[in-house]
Amino acid sequence: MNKVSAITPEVIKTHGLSDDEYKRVLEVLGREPNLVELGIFSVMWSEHCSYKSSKKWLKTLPTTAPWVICGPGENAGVIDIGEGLAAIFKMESHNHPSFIEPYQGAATGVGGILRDVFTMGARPIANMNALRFGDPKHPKTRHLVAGVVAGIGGYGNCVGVPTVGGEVNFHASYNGNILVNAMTVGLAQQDKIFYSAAAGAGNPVVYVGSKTGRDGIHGATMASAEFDANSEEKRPTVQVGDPFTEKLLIEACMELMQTDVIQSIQDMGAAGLTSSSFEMASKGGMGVELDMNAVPCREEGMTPYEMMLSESQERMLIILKPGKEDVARKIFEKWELDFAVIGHLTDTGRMVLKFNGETVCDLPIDPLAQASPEYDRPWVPTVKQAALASASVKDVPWPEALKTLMGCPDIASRRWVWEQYDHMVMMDTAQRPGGDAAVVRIHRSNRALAITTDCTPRYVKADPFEGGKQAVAETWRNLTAVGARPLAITDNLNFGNPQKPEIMGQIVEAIKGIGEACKALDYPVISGNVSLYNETDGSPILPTPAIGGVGILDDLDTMATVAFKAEGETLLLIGQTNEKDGWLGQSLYLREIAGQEKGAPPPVDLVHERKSGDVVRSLIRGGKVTACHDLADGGLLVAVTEMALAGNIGCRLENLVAKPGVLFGEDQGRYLVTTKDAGTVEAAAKQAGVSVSRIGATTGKALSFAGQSVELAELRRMHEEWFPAYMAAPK
Amino acid sequence: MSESSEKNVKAKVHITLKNGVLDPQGKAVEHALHGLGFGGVGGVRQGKYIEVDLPQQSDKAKAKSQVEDMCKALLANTVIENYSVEVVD
Amino acid sequence: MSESSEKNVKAKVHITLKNGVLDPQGKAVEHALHGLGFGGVGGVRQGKYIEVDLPQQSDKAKAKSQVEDMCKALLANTVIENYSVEVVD
Amino acid sequence: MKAAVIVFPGSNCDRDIALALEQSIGKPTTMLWHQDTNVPDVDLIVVPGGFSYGDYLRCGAMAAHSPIMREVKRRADKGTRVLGICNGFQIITEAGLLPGVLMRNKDLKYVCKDVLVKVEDSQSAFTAKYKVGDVLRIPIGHAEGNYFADEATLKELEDQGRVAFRYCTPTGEITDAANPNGSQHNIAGVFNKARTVLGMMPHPERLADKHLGGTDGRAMFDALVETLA
Ligand SMILES: Nc1ncnc2c1ncn2[C@@H]1O[C@H](COP(=O)(O)OP(=O)(O)O)[C@@H](O)[C@H]1O
Ligand SMILES: [Mg+2]
Repeated sequence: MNKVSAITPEVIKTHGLSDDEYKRVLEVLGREPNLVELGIFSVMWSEHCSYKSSKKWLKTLPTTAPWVICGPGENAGVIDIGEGLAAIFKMESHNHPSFIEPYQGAATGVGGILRDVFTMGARPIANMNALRFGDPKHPKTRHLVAGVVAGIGGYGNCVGVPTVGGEVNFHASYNGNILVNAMTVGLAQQDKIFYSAAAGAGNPVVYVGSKTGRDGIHGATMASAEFDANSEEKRPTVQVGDPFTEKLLIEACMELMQTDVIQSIQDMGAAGLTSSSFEMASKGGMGVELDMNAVPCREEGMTPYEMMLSESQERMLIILKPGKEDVARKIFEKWELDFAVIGHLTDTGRMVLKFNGETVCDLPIDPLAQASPEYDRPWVPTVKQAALASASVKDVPWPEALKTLMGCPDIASRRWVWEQYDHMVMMDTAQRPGGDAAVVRIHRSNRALAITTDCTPRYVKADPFEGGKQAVAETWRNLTAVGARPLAITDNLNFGNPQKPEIMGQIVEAIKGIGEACKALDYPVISGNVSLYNETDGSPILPTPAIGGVGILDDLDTMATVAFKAEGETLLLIGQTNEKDGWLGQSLYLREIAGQEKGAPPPVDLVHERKSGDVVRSLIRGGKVTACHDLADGGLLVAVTEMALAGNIGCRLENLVAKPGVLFGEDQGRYLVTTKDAGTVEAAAKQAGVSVSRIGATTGKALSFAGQSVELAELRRMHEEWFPAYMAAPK
Repeated sequence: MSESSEKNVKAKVHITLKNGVLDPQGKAVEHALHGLGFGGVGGVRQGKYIEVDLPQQSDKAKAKSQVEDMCKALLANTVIENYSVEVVD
Repeated sequence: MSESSEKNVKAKVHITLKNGVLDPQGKAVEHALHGLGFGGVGGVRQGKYIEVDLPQQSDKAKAKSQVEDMCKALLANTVIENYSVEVVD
Repeated sequence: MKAAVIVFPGSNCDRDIALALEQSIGKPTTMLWHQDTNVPDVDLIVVPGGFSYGDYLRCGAMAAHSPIMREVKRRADKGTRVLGICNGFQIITEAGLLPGVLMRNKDLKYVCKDVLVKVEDSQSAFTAKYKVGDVLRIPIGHAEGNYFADEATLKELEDQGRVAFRYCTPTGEITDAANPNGSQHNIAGVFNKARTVLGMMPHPERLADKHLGGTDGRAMFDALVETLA
């Protein structure tokens, strides 16, 4: 290789390889690597690409069901949704880049997850985003919220894919490490799904999209000898998204996929050309030879090292069937995108890179992949907290508590967020943000996909196992609440440093909880992403396994929404409330009203969960209920208020004990429904063995209970005011 | 703005992308110029130009440092952008 | 771009809003600067700054008129914007 | 009625408007790639919403200077109806088919939501099925919808009754609070002199289907079909 690229211990360290790992490099190669090779090892063996800390546990997740066409391992997961169609989806994090540059970090996060989905042949039909920010009072928070939301909108709006939902939480643990998780759902013909395993020695390897620049190159490059001179010019730069190019790339790929020229295809994600070429070859048991002089570059003087490690956006790698270069080239030229044949597949099982006539890299692919580290990191279980006696919790008059909760940062309306997202483009958004799940119609049909993302990190912190279960169950519940049949999930596991046994314990137990819920609900994991080392100054984020759930509505006309529809209907609570006095441990009431974060989180009884959900879904499908909402943060009164505000119709509540645990407790597996036919609802629930009670009737423009009442207008003001007022305050 | 007022100190701020940072706008403009028949165009970079009036400030050095503070705080995104400030009367 | 190449003629283009034309961005920036405690700001106007490389052109006068044509054709909306072109090597 | 929808690189409401037209016309609409030079003989040309050329430089500027827009202008001069929605409105003002310009929203943010607009004219092929004073609920989705024109132009528009729609309250009042983007005179859409060209920021195609939560936009397409049949 060229120049002075001595592999000193310093260089090895800055590439993030441990001594043990470097020893393994030497074993695999039988010699010292050069800098290009070292870069490739460091990327392929990074946590991000190798899942070395989490692999052992991820393997335990249930990933199959009769409707799963492709589970984890590909760019995204694929499920059968009937009528020859498949839904393809995945969620992915862009946490660190979004903290450094919130607009571009979030924007490129959206771009990346879109590519993961359309690379498999799916037209993206919906985007979601699960966001976690620090304490609203932290000086950086406002700027980060503004930037991230603008970035997600800026990218998603421009590419013309509706952003239909998500979640936003605030907590001091994210002060120095926000979470930006983006999810894309796409739609494909089952007989036109594309995979990434390369096949066919001699087949051309094609690069399409944007040119390669020095974007996001491994920070390690800074320290290496080669880059000392001119370091101002070569400083690793933030990735900037170009949604316009992405839109063209989507259209060009969709057009290419209609022809029969693609053997395999993969986007260039993190560690761009390295991971895409390496993974494609590795999956197919092939070798690959690339001519680095053919790589389209945006800047002069780029080295093979930089080309291989660049994270420039909006690029894809395609293996074409033999002789199909011209067909493909024509399409990319029409869309004014770069197109270059940069090499071919070989049957040597090696990755060979040539530059200026020299071989600058020659690595055995399989041994490198086989030797990729996998750790069984030590872990300790989280010390569980005792259940909190609800009777011990401060009791304040319900109207006061309700108003406070409706306006608190974790419950206040997210309108300020979603109004910056085009959530209507493509004209299939049947349920917009603000409900339990987004509902996106399958184009030109009367069926629809329901989509949601959920996680309650404070529960996971208190009890990772129950919290993991809860995150899955809540998505299942939200899909059910619109009338959909939940099908599968994607997970985005955001945690701190896995080398700490307590953190590793959170990971292990949360994965176990997720797995248990998936099994019980017949709701497999089909894709996911792991983001570790989310810490600042040694203090970790709340463990945040964000779950994205997708379900199907077979008849859009039966879709349920949260809004009260008319006065004079009966309000029923379906599902079990802790018989003593409701579950306040780890509730928002406890945090916001009593100023405490403690106790065990509400347990999820998965058998009950399934029963209550199945009843609710069948009532919705049978047209027996007029509105439906699951109970989540803030419990019963918050859920009632959300239904009332959405329909601008009030409610008189009765048959409830006036205790905070009953009114604001967060017992799981519960729904509120309105109906004209309470008898039928009660009979169905009873038959299924699910508790049900009439708790009120819709009426007027206020919420009234136990001799007190609050006007909807006031609740609305509390609910709508917080976000815009917060964001408008001086930076 | 700047029309009237004596002693009006004004800052001219240029905000440009740092070297190596992708400039999708510039790229698209370059492309469009080619499409319109301007063949000789080699590259286009798009930045911002901001004029800030400082009617109460007559000390140019102070004005400059004040506007540089504004750049850091708001006008420029210093992760990807450079700024330069020039003060005129 | 612009990094290497001898004889590289470059045009610097300033595009500013005409007098009397609403400038929502400038106004919002002004507002935000006040919010940040930059009290002395009298007015802010936001425009564009575009650099165009003309590697094949060494005649500065020709370059200038060419870039002025680009402004008229695309870079500026002359209903609301003014432009000025300066050519440097 | 025969209609064509122009597709620029970055257009993203082209499929949407085509579908809305198809619902009213009963058959598919012709899609024209921006480089097509042969514009077929049609009664209506739609310049759709989206982010042509990424909204880079100025929204609509690059699309407005593409060759097909010369042909669109020629057709418009001959009386072919032209409808520009959202980015399409920006494109046809940049191309000079309509006066004024769409500036950045007054609060600088992109905004997607339903707004109410008051119908100011029912004499055109676009608005024939509405009554003056009707209040319609139609979505917007833009960051640059702040209509600006100089005083003389505004006066001319008002004097000639060329404002098609104005942002309003539920009872039809024209107030600042009802104005989502800072547009002068709350203007949401304007006609050319002959009322054969309409540019508007709201998306009538987005509420023309009961499953999407409303149908107030549908009458525009029905009116075009009836008038231009
Ligand atoms: N970042 C976001 N982007 C878009 N929509 C969001 C976002 N955050 C929250 N929402 C929407 O706000 C509504 C309420 O969110 P949430 O309180 O998390 O609902 P739930 O408790 O039913 O899961 C949902 O419809 C959700 O999709
Ligand atoms: Mg919910």
